[in-house]
Amino acid sequence: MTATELATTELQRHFERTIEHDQRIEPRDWMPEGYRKTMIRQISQHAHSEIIGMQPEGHWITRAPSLRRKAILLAKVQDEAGHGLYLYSAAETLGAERTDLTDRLISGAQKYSSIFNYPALTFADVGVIGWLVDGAAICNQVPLCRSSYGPYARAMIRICKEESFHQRQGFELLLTMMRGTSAQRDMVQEATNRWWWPALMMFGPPDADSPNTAQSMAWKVKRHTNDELRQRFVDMSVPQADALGVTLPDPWLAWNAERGHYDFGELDWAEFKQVLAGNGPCNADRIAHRRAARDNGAWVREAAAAYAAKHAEGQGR
Amino acid sequence: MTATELATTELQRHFERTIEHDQRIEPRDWMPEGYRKTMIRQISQHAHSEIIGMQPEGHWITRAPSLRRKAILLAKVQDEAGHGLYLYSAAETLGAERTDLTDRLISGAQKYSSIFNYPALTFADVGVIGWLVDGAAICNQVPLCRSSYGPYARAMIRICKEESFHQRQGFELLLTMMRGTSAQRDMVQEATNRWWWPALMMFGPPDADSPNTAQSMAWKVKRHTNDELRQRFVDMSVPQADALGVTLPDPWLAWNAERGHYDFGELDWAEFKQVLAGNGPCNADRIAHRRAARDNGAWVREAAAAYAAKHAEGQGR
Amino acid sequence: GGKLAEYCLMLGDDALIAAHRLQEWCTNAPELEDEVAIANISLDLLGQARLLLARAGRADGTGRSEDHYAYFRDEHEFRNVRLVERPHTDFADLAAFLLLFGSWRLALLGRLTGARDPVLAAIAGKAVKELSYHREYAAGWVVRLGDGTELSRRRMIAALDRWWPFVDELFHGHPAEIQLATLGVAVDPAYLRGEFDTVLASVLSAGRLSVPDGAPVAGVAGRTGRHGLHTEALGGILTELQGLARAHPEATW
Amino acid sequence: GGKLAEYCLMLGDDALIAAHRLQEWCTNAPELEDEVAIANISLDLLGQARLLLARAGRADGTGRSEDHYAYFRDEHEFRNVRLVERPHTDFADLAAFLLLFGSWRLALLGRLTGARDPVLAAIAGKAVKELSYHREYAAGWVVRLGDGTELSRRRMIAALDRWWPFVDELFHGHPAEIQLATLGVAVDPAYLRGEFDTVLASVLSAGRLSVPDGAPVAGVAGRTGRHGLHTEALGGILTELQGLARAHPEATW
Repeated sequence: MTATELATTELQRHFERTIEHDQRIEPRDWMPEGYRKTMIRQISQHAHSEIIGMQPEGHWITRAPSLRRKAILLAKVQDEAGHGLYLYSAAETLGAERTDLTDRLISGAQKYSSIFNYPALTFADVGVIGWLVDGAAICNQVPLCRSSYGPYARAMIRICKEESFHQRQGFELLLTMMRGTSAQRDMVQEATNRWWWPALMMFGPPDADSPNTAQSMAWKVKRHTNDELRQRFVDMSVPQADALGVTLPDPWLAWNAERGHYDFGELDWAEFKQVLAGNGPCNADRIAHRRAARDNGAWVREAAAAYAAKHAEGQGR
Repeated sequence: MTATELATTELQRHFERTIEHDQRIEPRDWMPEGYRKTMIRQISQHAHSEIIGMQPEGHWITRAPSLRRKAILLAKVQDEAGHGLYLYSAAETLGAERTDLTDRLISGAQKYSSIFNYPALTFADVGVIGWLVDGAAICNQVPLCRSSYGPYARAMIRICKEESFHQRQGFELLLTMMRGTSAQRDMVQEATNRWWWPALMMFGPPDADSPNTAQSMAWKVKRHTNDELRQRFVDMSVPQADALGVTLPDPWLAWNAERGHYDFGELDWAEFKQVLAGNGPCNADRIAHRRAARDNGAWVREAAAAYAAKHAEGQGR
Repeated sequence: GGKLAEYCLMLGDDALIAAHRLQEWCTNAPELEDEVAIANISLDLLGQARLLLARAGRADGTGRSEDHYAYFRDEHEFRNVRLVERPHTDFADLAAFLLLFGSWRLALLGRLTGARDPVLAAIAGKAVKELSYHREYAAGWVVRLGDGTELSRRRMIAALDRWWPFVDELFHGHPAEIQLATLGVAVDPAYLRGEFDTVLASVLSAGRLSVPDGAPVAGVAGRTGRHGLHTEALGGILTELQGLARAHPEATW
Repeated sequence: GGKLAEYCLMLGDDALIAAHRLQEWCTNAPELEDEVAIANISLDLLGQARLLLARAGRADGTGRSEDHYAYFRDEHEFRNVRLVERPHTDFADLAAFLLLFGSWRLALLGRLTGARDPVLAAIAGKAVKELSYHREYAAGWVVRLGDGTELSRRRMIAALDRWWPFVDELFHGHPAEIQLATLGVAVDPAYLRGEFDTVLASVLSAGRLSVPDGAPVAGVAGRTGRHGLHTEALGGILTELQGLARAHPEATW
């Protein structure tokens, strides 16, 4: 064993102990390359999800049917941009660069949450996205507040707090709509029908098809399996649907007293794979929109850089 | 006198005789440069007016409140494009080129009817444009069917026929709206208030300030003075307004039995000059829109030319 | 009955929404000749839509008007294929759209001229002449842009790639269509694919272009345009199309 | 009374429509930081609009809600200056707009903090802090784009030229405004020109830009935005803003 190898082994042992004692890895700490890569991927895909997730709701801001709802929605979409910002910053602590991550998003090299490849077709979708999509995101994310990577764990604490707020706002919109006209109730039911199954898919493939779960759990960057989280979400959502007065579109949904959980039907994994492969209802639109924003903004970013360079050199004027 | 001068005098005499006998000047005929220039200006400005005139109505096509009205409006705007086509062709018989004329329109070197620098703000405007603007255009144009320049006179015959049809359709829309809800009636009255004075301005400055009229009348490219035509239009419109049940926004409007005409108030010539100078409510928008269409279409026209050239040479494939 | 009405709405909505997208070209075409041609095509499609929507109101016994269907249905009640609602990014997009849509609709309505509903057959008979012209106009531009300049060629290829994922849906009949087809009232669009592919291959090869190979875009739980499941683009169209009419529900125009 | 309500609508509509144009930037900004900043500015203006429209409903004694005014008035009942309804062509347009609008509104609301209506004075007091930030954000970009690259400089100059014809209108008070100003309730905007010009000159010179010199755009028979006479752009905004609310007049959201 060479001296370098010895040092690495020492560092590796320290890294493992930190994880074991539920302490946090910080940017200055040594970490295995696999861990670094996994964290960059996880954090940047989360950041991309926040940014792409602005689109389905964002295009309802100008059409929101009351000024109060308009303000709520605008603030929510702004929060998502803010989440994207923290998360890209967290990824930068691992040596990644925001522009590079954006390019990977646009080229398809990195993914974002499959849910945002579904269209938001009515204003009820804004409520259902808050209720089900943010709800599922919270189920996924609350455990990440204890992620072994410090900057990510801290970002998640703030993000989860804001997501809960968004989820309550979404639910409250739906409650109001369900107490409104019959057209509004129909709209809520129709949106629920569309989003229910894609929301369940947000937890990823069944555990049997999720090869990276074991390593991620060992590193404590993931704390529960996909199926565990999915079950938790179903159990949480059924009484909420009852409270709203909407029917979840699953004939198999039923309380199983033995398991102490709700049973539910099989997901359409073929559709899930289609969406992951880039052929979901909105994949191409989401990426094209993000690409257009990047390209249309290039001259602005170049101008800002040119100005900064000029004035740093004491030139200009 | 040289031989050439002699020949020119002979040609000049023949030209004058043709005009005098109310016969038509044809593209192959000799004509004085001043006449050619005047005709190119008159015809191309008329063509520009048709093309720019598509804009205020055109942006209501996608918003028309019934499919029948949508079809009528679309057909009308299509007719205007067709009128633009004939008129540019007539100008081309005088040696002008369409692309060059379009460039002059966009650079501001050539004008179009000042009326199209006013905004079309409600669907009632579509009706009022048909009734008043097409009505005024017809007053101006019917005499041009006897223009001394043959191709223009023939184009005008076809155009006037279609314009009359448009005018009746506009009036019919207004009649329907006046028999509808009170909101519709208010819309018609409000649109009438906005368009009445600008329509009167379509006949140009008062005769006293219209220096080119004498020469144009001598050449029989203009048959009545601005004020004559304006009076004719007022006399025609007052009973139509009564039939509709709208009030024309002029407290001075009154029948003058002595003159056998309606008296009417003073036009706001300061506003007219503003609009002519390019500072009307929509001048910049109209030109910017036309410029964008030209620029955005450049690559298409280039492709068509490249394809034609390639296949003329027997190349390609 | 109800199924026939449903079918008329499908074909009518295709025409209505396609016509709307063409109307957006008004005052924006590259040449006056195209201005006139595009308006003409839009007028043809609008005319087809009006006949078909009116026929729906008679077929379902409600006597509802063409305007009722166009202006007072909500988005999920529209039955058009998603292809027609997609925005046109540039003139290459327009040409590609018209070629794909026109070839498909011509094949479809061509077969409908022999349908058992005489009204539908008559509407189709009239439409076939119109659609032949639309397809011809589109093919001319697809070829010229494909074999024009480097830039036009690049844009033409990009346009075909953008539309392609929405083509597959054109050939998947809705259960109502397929059931009516077995009765000789409708056409099962699956049978149109051969004719469509032949026409397309010939036009594209004239423009030195290849048939795109992108995967079809998925629906939501298997639902697509014919089931009332649309893209976000339709909402924008309906806001514009219906806004004024809905603001004055008591008005006559 | 009625005049105060009218005045609240003027200031409220300015904010409402300006906020709408900023909302169009959502998901389209050049950087995430700008995404956040623009949403923030839009939220501030939307907040100002809500307070002002609600105040109008109390001042005229009708008790009408903010939503009544925003969603159920027709175009000619909107009293905003035409500047706020113009579309933003590019990011330079946005920066120029925010600088012009923010500087003017800050000068206006700065004086309104001393107005005799305590509600209006309180709204102004809150808004002044917000508007200072808007102006600062805009000035930063106007300077950077003006003194950035050749391209950004060209676009910044073009943007200023596009907005300039609509600036004059900001300083021509409507009779209702001027009358209220003599009572100490409103501000006669004619008095704001000095402050506006000073701020503008200083920002533009920092960006090596000149004050544009284009002529003001005319109204119709002397009527402009404050009189309910708008550009064609407002119709598009209202179609989008009001469409859903008007389609469901009985709904609560």
